[in-house]
Amino acid sequence: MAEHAWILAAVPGIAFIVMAALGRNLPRQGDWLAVLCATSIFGLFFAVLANFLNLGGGAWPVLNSIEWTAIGDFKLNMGIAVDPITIVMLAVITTVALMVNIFSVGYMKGEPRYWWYFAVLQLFVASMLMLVLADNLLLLYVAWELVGLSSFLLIGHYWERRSAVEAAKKAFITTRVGDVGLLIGIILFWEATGTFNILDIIHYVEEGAIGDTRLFVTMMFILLGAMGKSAQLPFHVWLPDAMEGPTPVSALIHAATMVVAGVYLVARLLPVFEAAGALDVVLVIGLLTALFSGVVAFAQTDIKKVLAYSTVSQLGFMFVALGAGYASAGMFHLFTHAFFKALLFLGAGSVIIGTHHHQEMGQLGGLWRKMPITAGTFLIGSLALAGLFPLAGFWSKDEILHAVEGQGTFFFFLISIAAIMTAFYTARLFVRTFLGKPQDEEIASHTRETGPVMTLPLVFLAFMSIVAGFFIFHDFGSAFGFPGGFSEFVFLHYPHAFHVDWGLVGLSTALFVIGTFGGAWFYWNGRLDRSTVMAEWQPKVYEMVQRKFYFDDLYQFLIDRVVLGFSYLVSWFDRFAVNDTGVDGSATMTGYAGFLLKHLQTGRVPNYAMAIAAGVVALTLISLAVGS
Amino acid sequence: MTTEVLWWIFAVAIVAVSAGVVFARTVIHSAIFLILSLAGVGAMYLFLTIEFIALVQFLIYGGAVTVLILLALMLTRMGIAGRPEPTTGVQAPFGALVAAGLMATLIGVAVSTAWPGDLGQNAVAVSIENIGEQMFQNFGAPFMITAALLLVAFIGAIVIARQEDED
Amino acid sequence: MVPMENYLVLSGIIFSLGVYGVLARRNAVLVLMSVELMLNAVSLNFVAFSAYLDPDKATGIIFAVFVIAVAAAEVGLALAIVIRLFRNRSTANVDEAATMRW
Amino acid sequence: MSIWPEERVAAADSDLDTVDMTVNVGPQHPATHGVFRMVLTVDGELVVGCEPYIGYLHRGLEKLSENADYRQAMGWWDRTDYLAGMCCEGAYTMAVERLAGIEVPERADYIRVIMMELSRINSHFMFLGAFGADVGSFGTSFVYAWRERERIYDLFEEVAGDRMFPTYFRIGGVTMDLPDNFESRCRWVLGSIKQGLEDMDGLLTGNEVFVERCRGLTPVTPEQAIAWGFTGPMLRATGVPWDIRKAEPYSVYPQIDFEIPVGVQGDVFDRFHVRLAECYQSVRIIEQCLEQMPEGRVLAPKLPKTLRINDGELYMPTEGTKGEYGVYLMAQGGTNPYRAKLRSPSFCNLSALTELVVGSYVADAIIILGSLDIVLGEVDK
Amino acid sequence: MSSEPVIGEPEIAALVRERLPDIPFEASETKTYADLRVAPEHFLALVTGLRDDAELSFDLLRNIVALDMEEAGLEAKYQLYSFPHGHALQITVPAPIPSCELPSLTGLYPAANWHEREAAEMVGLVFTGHPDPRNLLLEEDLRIHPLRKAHPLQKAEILQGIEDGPPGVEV
Amino acid sequence: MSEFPFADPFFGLSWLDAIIRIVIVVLVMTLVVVYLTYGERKVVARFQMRLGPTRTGPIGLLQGFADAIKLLIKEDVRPRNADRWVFEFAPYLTFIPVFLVLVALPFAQDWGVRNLALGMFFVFAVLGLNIVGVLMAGLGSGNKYALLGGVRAAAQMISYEIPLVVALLAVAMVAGTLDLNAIVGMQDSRPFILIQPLAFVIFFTAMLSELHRAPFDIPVAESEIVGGYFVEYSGIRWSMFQLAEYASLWAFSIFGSAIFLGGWAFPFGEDWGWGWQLVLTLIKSLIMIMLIFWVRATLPRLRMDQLMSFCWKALIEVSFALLLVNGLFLYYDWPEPILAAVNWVGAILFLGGIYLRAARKPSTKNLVGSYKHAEVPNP
Repeated sequence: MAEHAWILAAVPGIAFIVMAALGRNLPRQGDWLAVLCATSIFGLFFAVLANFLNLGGGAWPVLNSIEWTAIGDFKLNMGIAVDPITIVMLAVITTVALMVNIFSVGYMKGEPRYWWYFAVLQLFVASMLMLVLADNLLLLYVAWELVGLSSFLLIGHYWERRSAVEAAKKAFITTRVGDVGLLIGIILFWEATGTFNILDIIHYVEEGAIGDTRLFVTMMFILLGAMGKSAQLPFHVWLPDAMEGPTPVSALIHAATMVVAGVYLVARLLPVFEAAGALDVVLVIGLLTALFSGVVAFAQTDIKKVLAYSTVSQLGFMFVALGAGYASAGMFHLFTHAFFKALLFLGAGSVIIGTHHHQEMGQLGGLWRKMPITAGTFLIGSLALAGLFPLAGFWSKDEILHAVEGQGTFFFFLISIAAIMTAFYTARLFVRTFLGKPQDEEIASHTRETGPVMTLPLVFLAFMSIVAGFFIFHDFGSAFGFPGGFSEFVFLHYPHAFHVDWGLVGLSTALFVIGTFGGAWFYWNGRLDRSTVMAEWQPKVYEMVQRKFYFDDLYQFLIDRVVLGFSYLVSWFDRFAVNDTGVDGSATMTGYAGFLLKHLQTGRVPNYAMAIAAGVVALTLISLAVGS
Repeated sequence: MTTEVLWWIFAVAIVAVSAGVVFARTVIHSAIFLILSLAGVGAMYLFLTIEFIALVQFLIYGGAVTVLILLALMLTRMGIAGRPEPTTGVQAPFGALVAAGLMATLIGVAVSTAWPGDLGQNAVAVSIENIGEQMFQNFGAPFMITAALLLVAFIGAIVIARQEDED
Repeated sequence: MVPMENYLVLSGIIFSLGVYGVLARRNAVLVLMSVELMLNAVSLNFVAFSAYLDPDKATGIIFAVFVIAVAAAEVGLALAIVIRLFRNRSTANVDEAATMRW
Repeated sequence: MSIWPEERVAAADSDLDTVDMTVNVGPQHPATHGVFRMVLTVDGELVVGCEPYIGYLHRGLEKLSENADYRQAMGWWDRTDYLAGMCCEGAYTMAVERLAGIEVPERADYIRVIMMELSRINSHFMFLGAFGADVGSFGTSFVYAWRERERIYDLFEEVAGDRMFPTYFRIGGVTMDLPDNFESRCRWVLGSIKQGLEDMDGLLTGNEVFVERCRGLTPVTPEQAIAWGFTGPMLRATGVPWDIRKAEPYSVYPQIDFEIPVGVQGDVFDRFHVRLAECYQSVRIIEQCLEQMPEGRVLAPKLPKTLRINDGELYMPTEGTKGEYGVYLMAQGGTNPYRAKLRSPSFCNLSALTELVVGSYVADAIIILGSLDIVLGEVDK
Repeated sequence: MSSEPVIGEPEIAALVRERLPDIPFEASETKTYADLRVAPEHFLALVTGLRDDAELSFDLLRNIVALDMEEAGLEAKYQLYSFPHGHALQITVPAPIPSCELPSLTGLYPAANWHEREAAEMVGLVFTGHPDPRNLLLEEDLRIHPLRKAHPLQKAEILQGIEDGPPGVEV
Repeated sequence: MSEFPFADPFFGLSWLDAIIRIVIVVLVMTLVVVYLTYGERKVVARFQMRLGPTRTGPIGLLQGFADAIKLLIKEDVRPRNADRWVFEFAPYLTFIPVFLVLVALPFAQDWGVRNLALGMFFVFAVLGLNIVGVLMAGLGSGNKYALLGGVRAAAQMISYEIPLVVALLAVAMVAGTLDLNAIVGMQDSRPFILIQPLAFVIFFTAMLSELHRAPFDIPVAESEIVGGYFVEYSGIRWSMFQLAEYASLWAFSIFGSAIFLGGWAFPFGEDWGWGWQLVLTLIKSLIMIMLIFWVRATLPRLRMDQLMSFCWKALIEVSFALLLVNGLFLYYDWPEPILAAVNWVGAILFLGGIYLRAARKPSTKNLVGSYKHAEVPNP
């Protein structure tokens, strides 16, 4: 089955075609088809997993490739490669996709273009699966762009709203900048090695087939793509805006799967990064991103925005782990993060539905009475995100701390700060949303717990958020098919047996306690006097944070001033140098010539054909004469 | 010997009917001469011992292309009640000149060139398996592109020939 | 035996006749038929080359197949254009179709 | 443009355009059932115009009747609807009798009804067979129909001495009494007719292709049908249960129990099917007549040697095979009518041909023409 | 003994007079139906009333008879029938001399089209407002009116281009 | 088992051998056509409870010859409007392709005029040319009925060629060859109709259309366009059209029986020699012909648009689906019984779909039931 894992991608692909063609006319607009599709790939994943594990260590990675086309000597192979990283990604994608599909049935009920939403969701799942299954960079790039497309379509799902349109465009264009880098990187690879196959490329690089400088440049381009997709500084701006899309989409695409594509790409090419000496760049970028977005998350008032910045921050954590050379730590955080962040997003979606589309924290509060299941699961997710022992987030964050430990105290200190911030804003989010008194009685009175179709996925994901961390343990992991625990399973080449470092556990618990209690103290019971301390004390700083360190304004400024200024220069040159002297002069010439030549322009095809034929005869005769 | 005689008969006939295509007075006669010319070229492929191409020629040209032409003539009723139009354009003499020049050039080139690899022996039969292998292996991409081209042409023809709503 | 030059000369004559038809005739369908004649001459040439010079690779034959396929596509489109022309102008005279739109 | 009727749209716009072309259907054409001509203007296969031309069989019935004795004229009248001569004779004789006030013996009335209904069956069989051929069946339905018609004609020959134009009715009764074995012969023929109807039903009505061709073709609403002057099966196919035998009854029809078959939507299939069903009703009528028929005279006594009618006029409608067969007579003394006028149902039904045909396909135009069931002798008088 | 047919209702004339009091007509009876004799100028109003009045609603035009009454000029008789009420009547309209013009009923009854064409060619009535006043049964360029009393039963075969004038006027 | 006497080239002269074979086939074909016309009249007459021809010879056996003689001595009329050469050559161009088809047909084991490796392809290619003659007749007659008939014939034949070819290609894929003799040889244990019934249904339908046979006889519709493209022909030229029609009927039947019914192959493997093979070919083709006659005597004619949409909306899709299914089976080398089962299911679904469409309509019974019986004329 593992060698036929392409079926996983084919099923939602077919579902997309069917739903795009018939969706409107299917009973219930085809949502059952979407859920059926998600369920079947969820089931098929276990078939793949079982088969993959049966094959044992020696046969990894499982390859299946066909010759797609051959043009001369160049043979283009398309195929899939299934190795432990892929399996992890598959697990995340299929699980979260199933949950999100089920959740969406409740969330999107009665929304416009219901069928189209589900159709594009299937397209996304299909392309994401293709992305992680691809054994070559070309196919990966195709899937990369396809996930971008589906992300664009889903962010802009409510295209009647101008903000949604803007957000979709922003996401598309911003990631496109990175994608161009990725494409250039792929082409550079191909030029150097003559293949798109990832394993071959790694093989070539390990043999030193590419020069150092060139390799570094190539890897920078690849990293650009990864940063764009994973919303790393300075490409992070699109991800918060992408919250304009339906919330389940945010959970699936902008928290669990698509945004981690960059992490996946870096992890996949980690040997190459290592060989290129580019890991430090990754580390620094990740750290900056984690810190920066953690700070920004303090000042956000929209639930989804907070979660979005939190996602950016956690992606930074993953990059940090990768930059430290510990791919397993990064992948493990990816794995756990997918569950609890999807849980949080879906919980936010549940809140939005339950409160009839209110998502500003200032208007909420005290929801735990009204929505106990949502609140409970949200609490679990929050604690997992903040890193409470022994929830999933704790173990993966622990791994990252452990990884950074080797990189120097400074980095360790910074990442600890970031961890504290995580706990802080998580606590703030939970407290302001669920605890205390309702800020707006009107909204509170209408709030209802959502139905089982939405709460059941929450419960499942909450369960996963609790247990996902245990996969790191040898016994637990092997019981669930990850022999040797998560780290050993994911990276055979970097065996990193997990052991509990009690000092680190203590530190990390301390970080959790500081952050959580800090957040809770500030915001407990809606006491905004404490929370506004910062704003009163340093309004400039607060504004800076709230304005997201002026990144959007910076970009706007760049476009307004630099680009337009340059354009002005160019236009001046065009007007005076090109237009007046060059164009007008030549136009006069051309006009005169046209006046002379217009008699040849009869508009009759036979005349032209005659000219062509006569020309051919003349040229042939000339060439014969010259040739002989 | 028989083959050569037959070949010459066919060659003269093809030239005659091809001339008929361009010189015939009515379009329908031209179309029928075209069928004969195409069939003659098909026979030439038989002389070259390549039945496959000959059959493709019959099937596509004889069965589809000329039928399309005749159908278009019927639909537009050009051959029956169309307005009498001058059949030959004003540039006929120049055209004749150019065509004659072209013919002379082509014949000259064909005869005078020493073709590399021409062993001076009879044409060799090409097996259909060979053609199939070549077509689907070495010419896979052109094959696919041709398929796409046919589809696009099909759709385009429908779109163009469709009557517009405001008509 | 028939030497290859015979085929080449024959195809040259057919081709030139087709050129004459394209240049001299006014009826659009007739022009189209002349183009068909030219394409035929070309594919005859291809096949003759293939049979005499390179029988193993069959490249010319493949090209002839492509020429036939493209000719079929072209005829379909061109006839659609002719029908369109005839409908709008009630003529199939290429000399009168001197503007791109009407 | 579909074999599935619900998808079918007469989408003339999307077809390839052609030059409009006129096609002469008739005067000599297999589908016109006589000398009728319609000029179809076709756009490809689509009929965009239709101009019917009649009069090829015009024989001046009315002028001839004005110049002939009341009795002499009968020979002309049974040549109008020549597929059902008895019905025409019946209409004419009853009109003259009503005008002159002549009483007809009851037995003669029963004989007339039997003959008229046999004629009706005969005419409807002609329609069923020819309609099958119009739709494209290779003569099978035609031959089926012909077998039964042959038997009816044989019966007519035995009764009246002639097959098609018997001139059997007389003003005041019928020429002569029925032959001795008539009842058994007639019952045998009726059995054969029922079998023939079953055969026809099995061959055509249940046939997928036939239904596909006829169902939903030019449905006519009752309002349209009345406005166009449709009567008879054409009107009944639209769902109006109107039959002169019931509405303005004449002869012995009030004593006979029968029903009026009607269609649903007035399309071609309904017209076909109404006629098929009417044959069963006619058989029923004949069977009742055979049972109820009294003995007695067949010709009124004391008829004048020369029939003179002093004054008066009347319009006498009867249910002909194609619809309302009305006879208008005006007498102003003398042995000849001053004015005789035939209201022929085929003529009225045919007058709506253009409206029915335009917008359909050539093949359908033929079927629609066939479904009108015209008889040119009646159209042209 | 055959049953006496129950067609024709003499009281229909009274009903018409009650429903359409403004229109003058003479009522009489034929052997079957009531006959309303109306002047040409009231003819169209009468027919419109007969068709549109709810109590009358004569929706079927059965027949048109055109007569040549010799000295009295041409007449047209219209037989109407009402589906909703099952009653029928006849209208007689004398055509004015010498124009012989009557209003066409094609606007009210589409079925009148061919009846009027036939009446026009056979007797020589002129229906004003008829959409298609060509010959129907006779040849298109024939302008004779065979059902005129003056028209002989037999005549020389060459009939092309011959025209009959108004009644009572020698050709 | 005796060898057929002409199995080897005659006197070693291949062209003489070909001529002799073709003469034999053409003579047989002429005789067959004469008796097919007679047979059709007889068979259809029995369907219609008539006797058919009885007077000419014993039970009318010489009727065909009488007709032929009558046609030969009839005046050959050419309308003034007709385009002379087109009009006169059209019958030959309809006839020649049919004639050429006979070259490739297998009449007995390894015995036809020529045993072509591309036999099936040859048949398609040559049959495609058949349309040209029809179109020429339609265009050249200078008659509007003929023109309409020609347009109808061209549209119909071009359209139906696609499902015909595709369905046969599906069978050829299963057979793995285009050689008709080899295809027949494979069917000594089971005819292909058992494993490719859907292809047979499509082939038979498309064949009726290509032959202009009821219910697809639209181009020659007697009651609409008075015979269509050959309305202006008379005498010998008309008989050429008839000859072509019946010869192609026969050729198609042999072709179809070779592909689906196993041609000369004996059903249970035991072969009784070439003489019986000829008889078997004849019997199997007669089965097909009888089916065609039966359909013609029973079914009315479809309308042009119904015909076209049946082709483009039903037959072509089904035939391509069949091609796809066969390809899948061959690619994955799944066993033949499953392929046969899938095909049977497909054929039953296809025919059942048509049947259900008929059943979906208001049936006769329903219509009778919905009649309103009114005593009072009060709608």
